[in-house]
Amino acid sequence: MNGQPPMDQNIKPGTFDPGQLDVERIRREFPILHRPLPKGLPLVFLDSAASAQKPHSVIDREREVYENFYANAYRGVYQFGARVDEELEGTRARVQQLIGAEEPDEVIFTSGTTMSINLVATAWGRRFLKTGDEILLNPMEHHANLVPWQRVAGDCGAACRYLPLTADGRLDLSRWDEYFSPRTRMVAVTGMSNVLGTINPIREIAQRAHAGGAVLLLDGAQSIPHSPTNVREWNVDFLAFSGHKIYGPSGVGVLYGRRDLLEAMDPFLGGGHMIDRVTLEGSTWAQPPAKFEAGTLPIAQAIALGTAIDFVQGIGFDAIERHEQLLLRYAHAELSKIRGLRIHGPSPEHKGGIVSFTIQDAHPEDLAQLMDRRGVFVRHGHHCTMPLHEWLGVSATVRASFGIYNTPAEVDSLVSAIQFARQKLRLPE
Amino acid sequence: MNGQPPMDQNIKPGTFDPGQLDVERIRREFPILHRPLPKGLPLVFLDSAASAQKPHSVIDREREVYENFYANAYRGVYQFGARVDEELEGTRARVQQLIGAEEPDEVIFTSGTTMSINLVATAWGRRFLKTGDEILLNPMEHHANLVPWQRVAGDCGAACRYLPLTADGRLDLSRWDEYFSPRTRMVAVTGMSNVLGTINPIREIAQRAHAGGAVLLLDGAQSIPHSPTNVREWNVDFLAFSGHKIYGPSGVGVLYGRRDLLEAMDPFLGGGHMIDRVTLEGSTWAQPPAKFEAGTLPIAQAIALGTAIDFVQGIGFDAIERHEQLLLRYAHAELSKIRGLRIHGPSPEHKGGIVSFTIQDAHPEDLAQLMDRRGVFVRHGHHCTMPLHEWLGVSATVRASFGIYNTPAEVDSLVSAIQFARQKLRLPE
Amino acid sequence: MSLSESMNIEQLIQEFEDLGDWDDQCDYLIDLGRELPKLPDHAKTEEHRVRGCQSNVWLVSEVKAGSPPRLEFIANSDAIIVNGLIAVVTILYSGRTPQEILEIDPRQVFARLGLERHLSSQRRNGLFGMVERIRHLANEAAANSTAK
Amino acid sequence: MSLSESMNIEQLIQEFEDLGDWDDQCDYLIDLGRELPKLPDHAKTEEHRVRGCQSNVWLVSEVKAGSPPRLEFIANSDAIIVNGLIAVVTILYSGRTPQEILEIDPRQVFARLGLERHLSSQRRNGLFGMVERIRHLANEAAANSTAK
Ligand SMILES: Cc1ncc(COP(=O)(O)O)c(C=O)c1O
Ligand SMILES: Cc1ncc(COP(=O)(O)O)c(C=O)c1O
Repeated sequence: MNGQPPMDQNIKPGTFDPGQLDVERIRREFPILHRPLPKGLPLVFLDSAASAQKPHSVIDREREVYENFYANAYRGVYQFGARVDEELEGTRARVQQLIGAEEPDEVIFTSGTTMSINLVATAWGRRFLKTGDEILLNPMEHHANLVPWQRVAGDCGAACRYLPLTADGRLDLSRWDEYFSPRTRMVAVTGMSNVLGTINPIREIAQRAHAGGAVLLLDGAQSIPHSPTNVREWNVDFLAFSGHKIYGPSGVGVLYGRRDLLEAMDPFLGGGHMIDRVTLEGSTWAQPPAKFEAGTLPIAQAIALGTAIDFVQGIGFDAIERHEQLLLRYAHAELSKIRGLRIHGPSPEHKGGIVSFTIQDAHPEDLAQLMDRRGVFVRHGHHCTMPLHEWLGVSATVRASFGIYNTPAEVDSLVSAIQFARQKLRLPE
Repeated sequence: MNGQPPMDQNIKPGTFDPGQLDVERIRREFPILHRPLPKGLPLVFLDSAASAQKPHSVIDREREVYENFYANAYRGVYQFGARVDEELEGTRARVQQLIGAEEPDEVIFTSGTTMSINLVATAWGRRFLKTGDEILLNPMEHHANLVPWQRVAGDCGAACRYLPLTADGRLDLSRWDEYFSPRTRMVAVTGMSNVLGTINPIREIAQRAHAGGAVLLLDGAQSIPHSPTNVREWNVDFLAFSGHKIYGPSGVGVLYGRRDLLEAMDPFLGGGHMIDRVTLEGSTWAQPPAKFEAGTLPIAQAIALGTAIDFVQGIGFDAIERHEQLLLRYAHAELSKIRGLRIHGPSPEHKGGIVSFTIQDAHPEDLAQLMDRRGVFVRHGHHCTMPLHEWLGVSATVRASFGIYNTPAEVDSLVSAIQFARQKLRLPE
Repeated sequence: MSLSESMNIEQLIQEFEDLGDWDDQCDYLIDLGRELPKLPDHAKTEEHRVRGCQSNVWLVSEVKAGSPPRLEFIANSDAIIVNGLIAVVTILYSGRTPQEILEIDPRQVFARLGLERHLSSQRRNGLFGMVERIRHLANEAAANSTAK
Repeated sequence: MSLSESMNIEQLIQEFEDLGDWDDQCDYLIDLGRELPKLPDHAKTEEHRVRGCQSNVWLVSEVKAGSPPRLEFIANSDAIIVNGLIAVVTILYSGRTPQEILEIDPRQVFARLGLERHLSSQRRNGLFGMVERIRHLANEAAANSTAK
């Protein structure tokens, strides 16, 4: 992200340098981008932060599982059963490699980031949090990384504390010592804000957390699809992310946990596969990852997640970051010219490809709905970050977020859709 | 299930009456059934109780979502967002109709039966179970309907009690009064045993449970795909089932809960969409179903579950039950002729399409592995029912289970694969 | 007199039919929304907030004495298109007796307007949240007037 | 002397190669399994149970004094094909010194036998569970012999 050459604020699509990434070739991989909307409008999809579209390799992969070797996992010796096990272990190994984990068995399949964080908050939290302990959070976190901690804190007599943000929407690490106490047991932080786009310095936060004896959970939902992650180098203890945001299927997510922590924790869901022995009197648990994978996995989805990882790594994070940064900078430059428009969050060098904004005298819901009429799909609302919006002083924002398939021309469409909405809402020229 | 004409024990495929169900037409809907195995062996899939195969309408539906209108759910006003919401509500309505619920908002999407039961055990159990309270279970339950109750009982000081089975593997309701006490708050029971095939009289159990002031949870994982269910007529309070066993995608399941119970319970997972307001001090919850649907749903899978329900209802439970009963009876008749083979569980009139067996001096794992060499896919092991196997006095069984696509000829293949395995294991002729 | 006060629901349905296209209908909703009578800020309380809407909606009613009494509704949102939908709802319900209000099948009206095709299920939940509140107020008014 | 006692691992690999086909290899595993020396029932204790196997596997070792000492392994499962795999493992490890045992790369051997293509990952976990136990016992034996 750093070391980027300073950008010409007036850069135009024609002169736009797409870096090493051939965006037209990438777009051809995504069937949905080629379906015209009613009235022949082209689709301008700018909501990848909510959920990304899927390349055909991922779509085909799920189909291939169902058509060629589907069976339940970890249960049968027959050929399809063995094949499914194999493929699932293949995804586990790909995730391990993607995040730099020590072993594949530290990779747990879940239904998504929300489930992964709830798993840790419950199965680690209820086991290890005591009255008076503290959890360090901050106001930019997604509800998925706030509510589970508030609830487990309430159950255990622990307290949530919130590291403040700087005026431009970054974590204010200069105030760390005021908020991190000897009773802080857990620091849970997002890799990238889903509203401000802010990229947090995880390596440094992990170091601070560990120096004080706390455990670090990284909410990687937004950061994983857009930049490299290395849990070992960064010393991340838990990492949660969702398949559907990294161009994989809906219905599957991941929890990474350091082996010793996974072994020490309680299980979360009880059921099949997570047990060692069950009797009518009680039960003992399997080793991780099985211990946390009760019940039938999202089989076809977990296998196709491996394909999504291959797809992303085939492009390479260097090219992805460069491309998305260029889009972001171009969007910042162009949106800044729009009257009454305010971008929330830091300047592009501290951000990933997310631009959240408000326009004076225009309600975000009206803006999003009117932009939809121009085929520009953006999200509005609190984006599951009510405390952040409280902090921003607005009840809702409009968010445009970029993925590997977006183009500078789509930034132009974004701008003209905003102008269209402003005009429909009779805002001054 | 009752009122079936008595079957000729010597019925042969040629003379087999397929009832109203055109099995060859149904088989054409399942692409996987037409892939030959290595050496050109046809696939004989007899593990639908673990997970069923998918008709192409279901496979195509997931693809259609990804290719035509994919977006995150309940979040965007833009066209795809609205379409996804619509489709999800469409599935909710289909589930409502399938199970006879009062309103679609009593239908909650989960990742599967295991998740659904854990949700109730935790979110209902922790709220309402007190020291000394009792949960009535029985030894035929799947681990998914045992372990969560044992764990919440441990947390709340409640106790699990187990209604005994009759010698042939049915619930012994004559002993109900010994096990159901004034402190029994929950009766959790499977609609159909995943090992014995036993179909339990849910209507009667619900009546007994309610007469004593307890709540009834039905584990419908096995029963839902094979016979009609009506939560209102039967007075079922909670119902859990999985999409993947009813010919739907992996990664999605359902929890039905009576509205007043859902409203009174705590939420389970915390995160996006399940909240009303979140502040740094604490949070309030949304109404059901949102209250229990934290985080991104298995979007494409939940939509395609609706297609699976259409598929099953298009065939009709009358035809399905009749077909599967005929297969079951034929299998019972033919397997009974095999030397040393013992079928565990009651006679066919009390069962769904599941035959679990052991063969004297043959280990189930060897049997399953050898049968695999003949292209016959059956499961072996404890099938996530260790206490039941304890009760049966065997550590493992071989299970053949039938779905709508199985044929009498496949029963013959099952028999000859068993004979092949017996011969390889040098068992006496 | 604003657009919505001078119109009845049949005229509105006719207007929507004439417009035909969702884009034009949506523009028209914006016009209706812009002209919606404003609620004073002090009325925008938690008590008057309607549940189930994505944007904030507040709704108050006034009972015009008479026998039977008639109800008037004023509601506001911060979003203009939602205000347009509120105008539709008040055109449908304002100035009617409790009995009349309870007899209306709003689903049928929204269907004739073609709205359900263009509103997300969330939006429709919001609309029905408003309808529910209105029916509740009508029930109350009916009970009060018979109690007297 | 049973099949597995009269054979070394290179001969076994040759045999598997000659058989070629998984069906025949599997039949051969059954033969090996049937001839596997039996563990007495009293040795089938929780302490000797190997984790990670689907069926029960018990494994005991015997240290043949000498310098360096050599280890013999006897293991049994209730399933015959697993017993065949146990025979493969004992052919590979029995009668060796701790040093030799620790130097073996079992993955490579199983690959040469073509086993990983035909065993589910669960089965392979079971195999590696056995290997792990054997390496643990070899480490123990090595420590004991230097301690003396
Ligand atoms: C009776 C019963 N209950 C619960 C389950 C668990 O279902 P799932 O693995 O889909 O969560 C199963 C499936 O194995 C089952 O057969
Ligand atoms: C930062 C962050 N955390 C957590 C989540 C929750 O992810 P999911 O909805 O896939 O569980 C999201 C996605 O909305 C997010 O942006």
